[in-house]
Amino acid sequence: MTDTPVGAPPQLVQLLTPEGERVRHPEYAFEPDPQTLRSLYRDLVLVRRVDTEATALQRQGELGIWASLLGQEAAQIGSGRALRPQDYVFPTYREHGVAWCRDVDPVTLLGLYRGANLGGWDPNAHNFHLYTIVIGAQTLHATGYAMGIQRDGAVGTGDGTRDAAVIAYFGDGATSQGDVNESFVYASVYNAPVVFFCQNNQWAISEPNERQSRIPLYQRARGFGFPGVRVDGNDVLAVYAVTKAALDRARRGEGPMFIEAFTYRMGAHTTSDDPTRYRISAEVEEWKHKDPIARLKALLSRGGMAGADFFDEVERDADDLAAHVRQSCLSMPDPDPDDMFAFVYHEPQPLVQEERSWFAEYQAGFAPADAAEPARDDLAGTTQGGAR
Amino acid sequence: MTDTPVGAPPQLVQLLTPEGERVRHPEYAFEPDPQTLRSLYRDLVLVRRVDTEATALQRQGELGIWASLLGQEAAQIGSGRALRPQDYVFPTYREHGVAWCRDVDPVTLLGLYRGANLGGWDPNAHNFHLYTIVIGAQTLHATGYAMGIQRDGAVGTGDGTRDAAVIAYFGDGATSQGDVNESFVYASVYNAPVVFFCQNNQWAISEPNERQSRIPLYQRARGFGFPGVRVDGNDVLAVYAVTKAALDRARRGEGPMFIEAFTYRMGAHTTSDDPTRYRISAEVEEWKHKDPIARLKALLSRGGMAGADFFDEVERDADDLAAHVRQSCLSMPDPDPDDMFAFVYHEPQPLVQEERSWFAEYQAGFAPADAAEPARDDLAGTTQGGAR
Amino acid sequence: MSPTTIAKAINEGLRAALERDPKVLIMGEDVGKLGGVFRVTDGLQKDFGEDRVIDTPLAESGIVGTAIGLALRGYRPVCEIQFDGFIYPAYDQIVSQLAKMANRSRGKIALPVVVRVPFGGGIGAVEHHSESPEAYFAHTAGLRVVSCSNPADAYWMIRQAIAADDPVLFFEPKRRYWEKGDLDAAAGPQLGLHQARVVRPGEHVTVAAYGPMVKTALDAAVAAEPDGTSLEVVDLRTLSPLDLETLEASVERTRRLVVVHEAPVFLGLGAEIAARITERCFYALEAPVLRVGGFHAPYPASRLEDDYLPDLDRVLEAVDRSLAF
Amino acid sequence: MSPTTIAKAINEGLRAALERDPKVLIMGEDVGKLGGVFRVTDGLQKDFGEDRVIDTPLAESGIVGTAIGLALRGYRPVCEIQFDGFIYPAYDQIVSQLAKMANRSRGKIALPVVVRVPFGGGIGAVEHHSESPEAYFAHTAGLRVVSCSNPADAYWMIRQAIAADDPVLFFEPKRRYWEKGDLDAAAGPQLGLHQARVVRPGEHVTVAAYGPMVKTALDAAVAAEPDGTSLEVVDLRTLSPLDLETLEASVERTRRLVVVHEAPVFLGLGAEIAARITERCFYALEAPVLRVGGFHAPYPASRLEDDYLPDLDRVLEAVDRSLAF
Ligand SMILES: Cc1ncc(C[n+]2csc(CCOP(=O)(O)OP(=O)(O)O)c2C)c(N)n1
Ligand SMILES: Cc1ncc(C[n+]2csc(CCOP(=O)(O)OP(=O)(O)O)c2C)c(N)n1
Ligand SMILES: [Mg+2]
Ligand SMILES: [Mg+2]
Repeated sequence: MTDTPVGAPPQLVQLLTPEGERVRHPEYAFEPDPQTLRSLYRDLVLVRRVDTEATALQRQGELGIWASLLGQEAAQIGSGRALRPQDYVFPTYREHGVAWCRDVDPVTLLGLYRGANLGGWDPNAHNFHLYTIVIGAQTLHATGYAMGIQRDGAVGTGDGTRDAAVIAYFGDGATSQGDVNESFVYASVYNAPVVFFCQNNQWAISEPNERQSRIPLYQRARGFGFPGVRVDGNDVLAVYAVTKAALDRARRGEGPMFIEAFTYRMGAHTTSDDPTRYRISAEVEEWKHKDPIARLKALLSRGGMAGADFFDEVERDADDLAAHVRQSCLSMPDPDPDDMFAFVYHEPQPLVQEERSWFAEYQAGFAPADAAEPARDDLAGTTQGGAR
Repeated sequence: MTDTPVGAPPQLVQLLTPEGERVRHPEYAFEPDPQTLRSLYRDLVLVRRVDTEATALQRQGELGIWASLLGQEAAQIGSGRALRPQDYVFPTYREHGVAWCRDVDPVTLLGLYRGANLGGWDPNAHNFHLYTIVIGAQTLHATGYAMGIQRDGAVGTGDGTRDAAVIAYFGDGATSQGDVNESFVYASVYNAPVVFFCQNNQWAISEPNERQSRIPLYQRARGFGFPGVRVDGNDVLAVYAVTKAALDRARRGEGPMFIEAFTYRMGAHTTSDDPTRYRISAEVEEWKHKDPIARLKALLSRGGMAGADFFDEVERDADDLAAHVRQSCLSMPDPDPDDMFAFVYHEPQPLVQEERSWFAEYQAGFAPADAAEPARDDLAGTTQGGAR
Repeated sequence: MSPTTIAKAINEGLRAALERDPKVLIMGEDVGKLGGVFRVTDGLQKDFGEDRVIDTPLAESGIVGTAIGLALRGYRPVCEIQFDGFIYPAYDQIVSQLAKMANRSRGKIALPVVVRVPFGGGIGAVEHHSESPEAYFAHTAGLRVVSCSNPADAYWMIRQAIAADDPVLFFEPKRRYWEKGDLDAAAGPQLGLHQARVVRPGEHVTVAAYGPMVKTALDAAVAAEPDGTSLEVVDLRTLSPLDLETLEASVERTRRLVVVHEAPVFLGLGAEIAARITERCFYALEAPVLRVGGFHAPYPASRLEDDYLPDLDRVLEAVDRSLAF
Repeated sequence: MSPTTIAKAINEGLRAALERDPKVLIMGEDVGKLGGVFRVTDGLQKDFGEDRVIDTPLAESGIVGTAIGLALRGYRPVCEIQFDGFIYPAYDQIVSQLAKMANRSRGKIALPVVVRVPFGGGIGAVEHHSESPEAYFAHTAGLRVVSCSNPADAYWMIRQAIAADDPVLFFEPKRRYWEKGDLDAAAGPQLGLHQARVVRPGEHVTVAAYGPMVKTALDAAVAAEPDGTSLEVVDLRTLSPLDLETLEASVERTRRLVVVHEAPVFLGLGAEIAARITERCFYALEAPVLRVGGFHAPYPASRLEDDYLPDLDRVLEAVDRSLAF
C-alpha cells in the first residue's frame, strides 16, 4: 500500500490574525482574560527589548556574538507560558524568550555570548537546561529526561502538580540531524512525555527550508507515529494553545508530539552573519506584516483592553530591563583563569590538578615582584614574560 | 493541523499467497511466463542451499560466523532480479541472495565470514558494493552514489540502458539509526534515484519491531515526503513487481521510495546467536507456513508449469553449487600477512612502509635457518620466538 | 572467595549496583532478554524489570544521548555499546556532551554515566568487532577511562565506575571474558579506580599493559625468566588519568619501559606514557620507552589477527631491543 | 607572485581544482550562496553551479556519508565541516567508512575525499568553535592529516589533498585565515603534501608546530634572539604521516625539541612526536622532548582563551626548561 504525502497545502493553527482579529479553530482554543493578554504582551515586548539591547551590546564589543530571537517572540513566549513549573526545558542557543518564562535573568544569558562562561545559570533552579550549541544534541537529552520522568512515576497520575513533561526546542535545520530523528524514535518507542518544538524560522543560516525537507516539517512526526501540528508561530495565543495541549497530552502519558511553529528569523542568523548575501529583503518585508507584537497590540487596543498608559508603562519597563541588562553586562566580572580547571571533573583528577598548579605558578611568575595583584594585562603583547 | 498516524491495519502488497494462489493488486502487477517463474524458483532454491551449506561450514569451523538469509530468499531474489545491470546495490551483511543476482560467486561471500578478507569481490565488476557491517552506514553511501548518477545525467533520459538507480538494503533495526534517517533527508531533498529496501525480518538480534517503531516501518517514508509501501517479503512476485516499479520511478527521475519487505528471519541472527533466549518457537512455526519457496513450488506444480524432473534438476544444481562452495571454501588460501599493510593507503605512507618492513623482517626471524619457508605455525604456542 | 570469570564478575557488579541504588539503570542493544551478546547483563532484566534494564532502539547516539538525559533527571545509567567498533555513532554525544557538561555547567551538573565497551581483538570476529578505541576517549578531557584485566578488578572497577560522579568509559577485554580468577565480593576493593598495580615484580624491564594485554605481558615475563630476564609487569588499569606514580616508581628501579596495547601504536596510550615517563625519568632511563601495539592499519581479517596483535614474542622482541640500548 | 590571505588562497585552490577536474565537488553547510561562514568557498557556487558546489542539509554524517557515495561513483568531493566541534557527528563515517574502505576492498576502491576543517581557537567564539581534534584522526589508519600555516602552503596543499587518492583531513588555521603571504600559483609547489619545512633555522632548540601555532613559534624565535637563544622552527605541515626525517635532522643538530599545538597535550600529536624522536635520537637528546599545548580541559569560555592557548611566553618557558636540562 503506497502512502504518498498529503498534497493539500498545510494549514496553520491560528487564533489571532496578523491584523489582530481573533479567529476560532476546531481543535485548539484559548480564551485568555485581558489581564493575561496584557501580560503576554508585556512578555513579548520585554524579550524583544532585551534582544535589541544584546544586539547593541555586541555591536559595541561587549558580547562576542549574539543570536537574536527577533521575530520569534510569540513562538517562545506562547510555548514558554504554557509550561508548568515541574516541566523541563531543553533549549537551543536562541530561546531567550523561553528563558524569560523560566525566570532566568536575561543577564545570565549574556555570559555565554560574552565569553565569560559556557552557560551561567543553574538548570535545576529553573528547570531550564543550559543552551546547547551542537545542533540537535539536546533533543536526545530531552527524551532521556522524559524517560526519567516516566521512571519517577510522574506522568499520567492525574496530579497536576506532579505530572511533568519535557519540551525540546530546535530549528528547522536541526530536523536533518541524525540525533533529532533518533530522539523521535526513542520518544515514540517509549511513549516518553516530550514535546518537540521546532521553530521553523525559514532559515538555517543561509539555507532555506528546501535544503532540509521537501514537505512541511510538522509532517515528519507521522513517519514516527506521533502527531505533528503546524501553528502560526507569530501568534502567541495559538502557540500557547497548541503547546498547552501537547504538554497536557504528554503529562497524561499519551506520548510525544511535534509542534512546528511557523515563524521567521527577522534578523541575521547571529551578529556574525550577513543575510543580504542569501535572502531578498522583500521576504523580510512581507514577514514584517505578520509581526507577533503588532497583532497583539492591535487586539488589545481595538478591544479596549489596554490604552496608551499601559503601552507606555510596558515601554518603561522594557527600558528599565534593558538598562539593567546593559549595566549588569558591563559590570560582569571576567572569569577567573582557574575556572578553566575547576569544573572539568567532579572528583579529583591528577592531570588536571598538575596543570592547574603549574598554571597558577606560571601566572604568578608574571606578577611584578612588588605587586600583590597579577598584572598580566601589562604584559600582553610584550615579547618576554615575567616567568622567564 | 494535527496529523495522527493512520489507524487502519497495514496491508501487504501480495501477488502470490502462501498457498500458492495468484492474486491481483490494483497498483502492482507481474505476469511472468513459466520460464521466468521456474528461473525464480531455481534462484530461491539455490541461494537457500548455499546458505545451508555456509551454516554447515560454520558449524564445522570453516567460517568464523555466518549470517543466514533463511526465510528472506524471496525478498532478496525478487528485488535483485528487478535490477538492471547499470543499477548499483548497497547491501548489508545478509544480502547473499542479491549477490547471487549480481553474479557474485557465493564463495566470494564466504571470505569475509571465514576471516580471509574483509570483502572479496570487486564492487564495480558487479555493481554490488561490499558488505557494510556498521548498521545503516551504507544508506548514505547509496544516496551519495545516487547523487552521482544524477550528476552524470544518467537519470530521466528515457534511455533504458543508461538511466540508473541505486538500491540500499537495510534491516528493521537499522531504521532507528541516525544515518538511515539522514539518508532519507538527503535523498528526498535532492530527489536522488535511490530505493530504500528494508527487509523487516521482525527481529534486530533479540529485539522485536516494537523496540524500533510503533508504527509500520514503511510509514517512516511519509515523514520525509516520499512514498513507502509494504510488500509481502515472502512473495517473490510481489517483491519483484514493487521493486521494479520503484526502480523505474527512480530511473525516471521521480525520486526515492521506501519498500518494506515484510518477512521473517527463520534462523538465528547469526551462527553466534541463540534465539531460544528471546523468541517462542510458535512464531517460527507460524512463519513456516509462509515459506517463500513452498508457495512458488505450489504455483508451478498446480499450474503444470514444472514437474518432478524440473524440481529434481534444481535440487541437483543446488547440490552441485553447494559442493562447489564447500570445495572452494576449504581450499581458500589463508591471506598473506603482508596484506595487512598493502591496502591501507593507495599512495605510499612511510609509517605503514616502516611497519611493513619491520614485520617482514620480524617474521623472517621465525624461519628456521635451513628452511626457505617461514614456519610460524610450528612456533605457535611456544614461549620463545625465533627472533630472540 | 570463589573463582569466577570476568564476564560474570561484571554481571555481579552490575547486579550489586542495581540492588543498592534504585537510580542505577542498564541500557543498550539486546541487554534485556538476551543478556547482551556476551551475556554480561544476563538475568538482570528478569530481576530488575524492563524499566531498569532497557533494551534500546538500534542507535548508539540515542543510547548515550538519552542516558545523558536520564542522568540529568538523577539516574545513573550504565550503557552497553555492543562492540568497540559501534561506539563511533555516539562519538558526538560522548565528546561534546557527556565529557563537557560538568565543565559547561560550572559543576552544577554531574553526569554519572558509565559506557561499557567490550574491546579488543582475538575472538575471530568480522570487521568492527575487534577494535581498541580507548585513545580517542583518553584524549578527551572530562572523561575517565579505565580497563580491567581480571575478575576481581572487573567487579570492583565497574562498581567504582558506577559510583563515580564523572562519566567513565569502561573498556572490557572481551577475549578474556571467560578467563577465571578469584573474586571476594565481601571484602572491599584493594585499589581506587585510578590506581595501577604491579602485578609481577621484576628487575630488568618494566612492561606496562592494560586490559587483554596484561595476560600477554605476564606470559612474556614467565617466558623471559629462564633467560635470566626479569620483567616487572604493571597493569595500568586506568588510562585517563594515568597512574604515573606507580609507573615512575617502577621505571626508576628498572630503568627501562615497554608499553603494550592492542591499539595502533601511533598516538596510542603508549605515546603519552612514553612522553611523560621520559620527562619524569629522563636521567634514569637507559633506553627509550618502547612500544608494542597494533599496526597503523585497520584491524585485519581475523585470519591475520594473530599477526596483527601483539603477542608474547613481540613483547620479548621489544624487551630485547630495550636491553640492547 | 602576489600577496593573499590563507582563506583566499584556499578559495583559489578550490577554484583551480574545480576548473581542472569536472569530478571535483564542494559540499557542506552554507558553502553555496553564503560562500561558507568564513567565505572560503565564496563565489564558487555562482561560477560552478549548484550541482558542483552543494549546500547540504544540516547533518554532518550525511555530508561525509554521501561524499563517500559520490566518490564511489567517481567524484572527488571536498567537504567543509563548518567548525571543528561539529565534525563529531560524522565521526563514524570518517573512522569506520572513509578511513577503512580502501583496505576493506583490498585497494579496489579509492575514496579521494577531502574533509576541510577550520580548526583551533583564538577567535573569541562560543563553545565548540575553537577545538583542535586532529589527534582523533591522526590515530586513525587510512586517513591522511595535514595542516597549513601560510597562504602558499594553503593553496598548494589543498590542491595536493584533492589530487590524492586517499582521504585527507585538511585542518585550516581559522584564526590565521586573514593573514597575508605571497602566493605564486604559476610556479609549482615547493614540497610534497607530506613534507615538513624548516621555516627558521636555528641552533639551540628545535620548536615544532603546525597550523596556527607556527606563527606563535616564529614569534617566540624572534623574542628569544636578543637573549642569545637561537630557535629552529619546523612547520610540521603533515600530521599523519609525520615527516620524521626533517625533524630528526633538526634535533640531531639542536639536541632539544619542544612541540607546540593548541590541542590538549595529553595524547596530542606532541606525544607521538616525543615518543618517536626520543627513540630515534635517544643518545643525541640533551633534554626530554617537551610539549606545550592545551590543558586537559574543554576549551574554555573565550575570555579565558588567551590563558588556555599556548602563546609565545609558554613556548619560551618550555624552551627554558629544555635548556635547563
Ligand atoms: C552539529 C552542528 N553543525 C553545525 C553547526 C553550525 N550552525 C550553528 S546554527 C546553524 C543553523 C541552525 O539552523 P536551525 O536549526 O534552523 O536553527 P536557527 O539557527 O535557525 O534557529 C548551524 C549550521 C552547529 N552548531 N552544530
Ligand atoms: C552501528 C551498529 N551497532 C550495532 C551493531 C551490532 N549489530 C549487528 S546486526 C544488529 C541487528 C541488526 O538488525 P536489523 O537492522 O533488523 O538487521 P538484521 O540483522 O535483522 O538483518 C546489531 C545490533 C552494528 N553492526 N552496528
Ligand atoms: Mg532556522
Ligand atoms: Mg531485522
